[in-house]
Amino acid sequence: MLLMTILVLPLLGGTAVALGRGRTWSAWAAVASNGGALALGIIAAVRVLREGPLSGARGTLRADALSVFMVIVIGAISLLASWLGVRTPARAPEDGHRNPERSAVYGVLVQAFVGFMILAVLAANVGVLWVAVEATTIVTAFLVGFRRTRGSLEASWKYIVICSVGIALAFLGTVFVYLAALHAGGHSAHALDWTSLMAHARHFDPSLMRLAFGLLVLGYGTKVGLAPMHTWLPDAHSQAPAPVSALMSGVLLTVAFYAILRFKAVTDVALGPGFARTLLVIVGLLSLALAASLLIAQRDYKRMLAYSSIEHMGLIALGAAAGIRLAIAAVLLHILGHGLAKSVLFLTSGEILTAEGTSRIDGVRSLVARRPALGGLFGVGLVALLGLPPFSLFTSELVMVRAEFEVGLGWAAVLAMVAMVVVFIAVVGHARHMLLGPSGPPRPAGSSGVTAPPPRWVAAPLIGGLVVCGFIGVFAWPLSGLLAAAARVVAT
Amino acid sequence: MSGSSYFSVLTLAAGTVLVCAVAILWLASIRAVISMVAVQGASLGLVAVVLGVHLHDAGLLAAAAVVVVVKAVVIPVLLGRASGSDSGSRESRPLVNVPASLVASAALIVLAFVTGRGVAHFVGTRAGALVPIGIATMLIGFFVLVARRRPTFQIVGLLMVDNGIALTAFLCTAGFPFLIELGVSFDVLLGVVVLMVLSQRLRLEFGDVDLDELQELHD
Amino acid sequence: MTAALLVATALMGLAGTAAGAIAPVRFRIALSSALTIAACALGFVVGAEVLHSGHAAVVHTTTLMPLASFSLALDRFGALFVVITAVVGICAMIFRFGYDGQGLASRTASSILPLFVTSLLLVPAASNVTTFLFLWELMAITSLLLVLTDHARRSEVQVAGQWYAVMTQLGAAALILGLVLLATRSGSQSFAVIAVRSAHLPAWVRSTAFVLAVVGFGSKAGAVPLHVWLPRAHPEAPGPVSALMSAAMVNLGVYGIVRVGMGLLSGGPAWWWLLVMGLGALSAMFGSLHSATSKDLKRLLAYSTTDNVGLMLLGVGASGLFADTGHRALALLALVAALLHVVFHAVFKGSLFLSASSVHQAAGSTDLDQLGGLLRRMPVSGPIFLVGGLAIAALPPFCGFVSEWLLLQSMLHGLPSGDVAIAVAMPIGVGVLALTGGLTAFTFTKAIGIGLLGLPRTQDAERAGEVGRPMWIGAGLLAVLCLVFGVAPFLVIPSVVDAAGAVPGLHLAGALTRGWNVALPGVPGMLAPGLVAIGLVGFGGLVALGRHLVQQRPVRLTEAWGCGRELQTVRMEYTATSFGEPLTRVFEDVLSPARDVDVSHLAESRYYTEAAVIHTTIDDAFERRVYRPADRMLVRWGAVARRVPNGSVHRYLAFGLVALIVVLVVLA
Amino acid sequence: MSTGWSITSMSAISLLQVVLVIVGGPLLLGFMRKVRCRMEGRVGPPVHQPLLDLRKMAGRERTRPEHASWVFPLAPVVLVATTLVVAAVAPLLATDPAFGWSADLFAVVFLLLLGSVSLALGALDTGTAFGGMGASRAMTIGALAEPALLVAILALSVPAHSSNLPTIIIRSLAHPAWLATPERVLALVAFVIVIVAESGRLPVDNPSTHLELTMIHEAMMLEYAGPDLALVKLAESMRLVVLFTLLADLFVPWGIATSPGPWHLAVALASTAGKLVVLGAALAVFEVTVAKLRLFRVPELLAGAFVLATLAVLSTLVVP
Repeated sequence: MLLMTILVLPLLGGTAVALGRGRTWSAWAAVASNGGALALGIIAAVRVLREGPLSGARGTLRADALSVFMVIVIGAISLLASWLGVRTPARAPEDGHRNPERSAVYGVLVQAFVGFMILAVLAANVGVLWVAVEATTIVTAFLVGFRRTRGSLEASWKYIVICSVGIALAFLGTVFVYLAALHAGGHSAHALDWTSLMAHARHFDPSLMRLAFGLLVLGYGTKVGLAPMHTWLPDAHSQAPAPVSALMSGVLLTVAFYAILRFKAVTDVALGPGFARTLLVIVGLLSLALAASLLIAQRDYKRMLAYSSIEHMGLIALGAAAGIRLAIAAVLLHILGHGLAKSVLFLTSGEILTAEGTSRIDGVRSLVARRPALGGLFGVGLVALLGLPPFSLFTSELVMVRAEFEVGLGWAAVLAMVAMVVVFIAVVGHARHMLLGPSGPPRPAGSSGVTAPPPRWVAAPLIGGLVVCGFIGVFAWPLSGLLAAAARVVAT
Repeated sequence: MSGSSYFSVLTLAAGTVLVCAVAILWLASIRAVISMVAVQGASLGLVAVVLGVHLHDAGLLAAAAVVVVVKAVVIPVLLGRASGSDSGSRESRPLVNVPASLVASAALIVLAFVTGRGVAHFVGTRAGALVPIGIATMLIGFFVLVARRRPTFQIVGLLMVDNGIALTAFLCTAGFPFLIELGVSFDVLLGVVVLMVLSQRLRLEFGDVDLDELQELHD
Repeated sequence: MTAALLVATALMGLAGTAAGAIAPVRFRIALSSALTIAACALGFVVGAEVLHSGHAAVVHTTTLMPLASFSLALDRFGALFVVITAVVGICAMIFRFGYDGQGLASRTASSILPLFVTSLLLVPAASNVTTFLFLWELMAITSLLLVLTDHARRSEVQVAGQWYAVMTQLGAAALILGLVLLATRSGSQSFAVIAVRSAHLPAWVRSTAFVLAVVGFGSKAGAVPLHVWLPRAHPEAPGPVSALMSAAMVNLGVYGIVRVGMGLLSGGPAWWWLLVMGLGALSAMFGSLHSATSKDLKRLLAYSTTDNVGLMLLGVGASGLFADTGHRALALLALVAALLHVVFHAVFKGSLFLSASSVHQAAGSTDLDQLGGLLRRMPVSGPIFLVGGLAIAALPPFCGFVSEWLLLQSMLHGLPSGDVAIAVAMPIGVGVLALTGGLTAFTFTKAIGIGLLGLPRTQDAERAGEVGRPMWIGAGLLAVLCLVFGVAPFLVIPSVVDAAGAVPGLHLAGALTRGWNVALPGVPGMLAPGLVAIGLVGFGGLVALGRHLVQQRPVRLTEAWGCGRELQTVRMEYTATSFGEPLTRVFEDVLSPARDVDVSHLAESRYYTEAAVIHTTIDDAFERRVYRPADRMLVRWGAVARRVPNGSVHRYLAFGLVALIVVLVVLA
Repeated sequence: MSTGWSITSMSAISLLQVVLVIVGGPLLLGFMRKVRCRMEGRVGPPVHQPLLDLRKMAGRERTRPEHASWVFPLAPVVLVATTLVVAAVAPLLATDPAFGWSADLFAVVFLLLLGSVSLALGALDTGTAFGGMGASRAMTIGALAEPALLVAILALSVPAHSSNLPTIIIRSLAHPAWLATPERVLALVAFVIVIVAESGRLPVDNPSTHLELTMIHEAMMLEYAGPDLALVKLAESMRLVVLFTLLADLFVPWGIATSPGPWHLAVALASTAGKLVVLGAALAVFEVTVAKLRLFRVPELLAGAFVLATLAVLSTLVVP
């Protein structure tokens, strides 16, 4: 019941938006619904910790610690994103005035997006998981192309084509898993449930599982944004409206990674940890190297953020490769921290874009002096993103490195560290040009006259997000129990 | 029906899927390609029907129905309507020309059969022996995505990938539980619809485009 | 008791941060500074108590640091550094009451400064890997933000900030890898456990960890060749911050090397310590040379920080070497010398940086060629700088003299030990010490003579006046300490000996002080700084008296004679550049200065020059030879990488197809 | 090691040494000038001429450039004071002047350095070009001389296991063989070079030049007049005496009083005077025969000294 409610709430918000023809109150209703999802997620977490996994909708929904953790992540970030999204449709360049049905469409799509993500993490069945993830692709395709500019259309085309192919490969992988499950004597109806997969995984055919997991990593990896199928990511993230970028970068990627985590657990049981580890280390390092090299000469700050997402996904992949509980806990903490920081950054960059009228790095100068609020938020967000204390990414990265050393992946950790230093150098270089410098006259060219600082209700959630990110980086008690439990789900 | 005839029909249907794939690679005119897609969808449905009859699996028959409706009727019609406006538009100068594409497809088929053998052997059934055909179709579809410029062709390529995987799924596991099957087909449908809408918009925005004119976004 | 105080210190610092963030503008600086001073005072009490009693202050909690634990354990060795930081912090904060230049008054700065000080105070107390790295990085980021406070007005600040960020991150990466390697191999995060188990680790692990630690801490300490950020960042930081960085933060680099090398790893093979000594010697030479030839006051001070860090590392390296060859007493002696130099460096470099920024505020520049004649115009800050300069030049009766003497003694007495490594290392060490000593004397003769004496070279310098009371009090306290410690080193040496004694396996036969004097136990070697001071004052008084008696007529103020030159103008004065010129010529090969002469001719005939200007610029060899090429390589690589994703969806899909084929071929 | 020395005798010795240095300095200069003149075939002024000069200057008026600060008048005082402190505690005549135990070679070096720095500051305080020039050159030479000096000291201290002056002297009295050891010889040469450089004699600096552009030490005292000038000049000569005496006592310690009693002191006084005469004559002769080096050749000389000193240290380690 609880799970059902969690699942339905965002959709209710969506219907509210639809009914309200996208008027402001309906947008706020959507925000409230996401907030509710977050709250219920926390409640669910408490219950899971107390009485073990919940299930709902006659067994099609199932929530263990890992799922509820992901629900919390989704809830938190969708809250942020929809909050800032309240005024986004009006920001669409081609119609400055508020356009009711478009904002309605926008709101509905966003809520559907959130709903499908929640479905993905609550699904008891890998088939349903797949359907949900593919659905997110379709929903977001419109959102990416929402601004109807040439760039956004191009981006959404690439996005949907590449992701559909990737997801298709994931489907093939799922097929093979199913095949293996059937042969291991699973009952066809429930053979694809996580529980039964984990139960029978011991008897799965190794060679088939190897192929299947390879395809799954490749397929879901596409949505995660792992090399070599990451190519859609920078375009989509840079073209989508800020809240959508925030949602995609902050949660969508990690929801897809959630699938990989689950399947990794199955594979580990079937093949032992070695195989999945090798695969994840390869893609992880590949993504890291790629992100690092492409950040050096980056010229667009939204793409910069996108590539940093690729970098962090690479880190997460490495962490998952380590695979021990400590590592998984760190991975999850990193998922949350990165989600918060990255969504705040994307939302801020959206504000910057509307204020400055360009997303080029060399088009934005001395932001801290000219727009203290935006500049400050962007700067602090970058600090968080680069893994500096007190933000949680520091702790999670440190712990991941520890775990990698403990399972003998020290060499990978070293390579990752090198890549991270390169990323740091690159990002600091870009940030310096954007943020620092004298406050000249606000440039009339391009800047759409918005020199006023963002209203409080806009800044508040962003600051809140960063504060939370810092809080969980310092204080252990709110999360440690949940993290441990969630890690126990997928780590032996 | 008797085992042998069941198997020959199955083989025939599966073979048709692959042949359609190769044909699509060969053809240039969009209309012809769309009809090929329809045929492919139909024969995919046929595979499902045959398997369903053979295994007395109602769910599978239902799935077959869904497949036929979606892939042999709805999508081709939509495609036809979508590309109706730019009638007679052709893949005039593909990135990889036709002969090379055919050679490539041959190579891909060989690859599929080499790599699919393991799975086929694992499945064990006679239907399972046909799994490589599915993989081959998927690969060729992928190749179409890489090698063809027109938006419609990419949609078709995507469909082929899907069909190939669906074929594999039918042959390996006699499909998924019906609900999931439904969801999958629905997703495919939606995906195609979205793509078509997008291609419409592309045409509206900048007229008749080849996809590799879309290179505005890069670092 | 001490634990509670330690917590109180942290909380007080955080309160300062909060005050800086939310207090109304009128009280902001006062309130945050006051709270920070309180934090420092508490820190001082904790440190002093620990130093005195020897009981570590331990705080441990698992509610702080997710997936790890937060634990502090302040032993005597760490306590010394806490005390140093506290003293410098107090003075810097007093100074700050009067100093709000360089954007230090902003809300951001006044909320971050307390946090920076707090992290400085806590780092030496951290007792597990996560806690240490957390505080360490906190220190790094806060200091970075503080360096950047003046970014809006000076573009140099941005450059400095970038250099600092990159170098400190390089160091942090090395540090993380090294410490994590140690922690995982010895199966625990806690320093105490690591210290116990590290002995059984394979040699390569120990050595790797140590080298990584040296890199990490070296970059923070500003040891050559990782120093490049220091001469940029320290000058650009606002006065109190640069003082804190140079007098407190840099020490922690030395702290770390000792903590890891002697504490966690409890000593190692000779080559480790030869490496440290090598770095030290290099830093000392390089730093002193550059400070001798640079013409900007704060840049000069920054380079001299590198120089002094070099001396500290020399001492530490020598100590490790002695310990490795079994000369425990000598090892302790060398370590004490090094730590004593840490203490004294903190004192005089603090006063120098603070008074330098007083000069900055008074005369509007730190370029020596823009200053001059300030001693008369700044009757308090001037002498403060003078004292600091004499102290850093190791001249009696000021404190630098004592620590350098001890360093020399430890090396001298190490020599006969007959060990080859020592036999080679020590004379070089003494040579380096001597050369840097001479160069430092040169440098600060220049800094004082050009900056404070003679005629003012600009209008601003002409109009300069004494700065506000808090500023010269803050700087003055440290200057007074320079003299006090120089005359009565027995006030500090015992505590320093205790602190060094906390390092396992080092012990000294007998005390290092006898009455007012510094006396080496066992060997005839004594220094009577008090006596020297008395002698100087006494004889000086007699001489002055004599001069007065033989010639009662009042001193006549005249136009300077200058061998009959017409009139005394500023343009005839020696500049910092010209003062350093002979030395620049001597070390031309090392410094490779760039000289460009531009001559403007008279309009009538180009055979007559109207004016000729010569610019001599000396840039950092390591920056030129190592870092810039590396940067260029990186950029080139980035440009190459950019071309791969060209935006074509087909290419992207091709990546996918290839990947798929690979997966099929490999896994099926 | 205060064996049988009473406080009174020790302080008496210190006093004697101070007087010796104050009076002996000018006389030594006068003597050297005399020798030079004789060698150049001139009669030359009487040996005590420098003393007369000092008295004359003492009577003159003190002047001060109007923009100079209190550093200017203070500098000569400090300069003299440092030298006097050394003179008082260093074992010049006897191994145990008052506080002899505190006479450390390194300390002596740093004390003398303080003197040079203060003079340089005084020169810079005048703000004249020549002041700056002199200070710059003097400090450059000082900076380069210091390593050679300290390493040479190290070479002497190693065999004695101490850098405490009386200890070194007593121990080298106990081991006459040290006189001839290679490190001693090498260190000796280094010492001589450094002393020549430090005390501004030829070939490093020409004390009797009147051409400002070649001046080093002279350039720094151009603005001083009257008693101040007297003090600077006096200090110059005192430093020379102190350095010479130390040199002599370190390398040829015989004659220095190791036990109390006027007799011993008389001997010490005589021997010290003898040594000074010899050294002074030698330096004078040397000065007559060489020409002044170009400023930028001086570093080569000092680098040579540094190398010699280092060799000395290394040989101390291989020989025993």
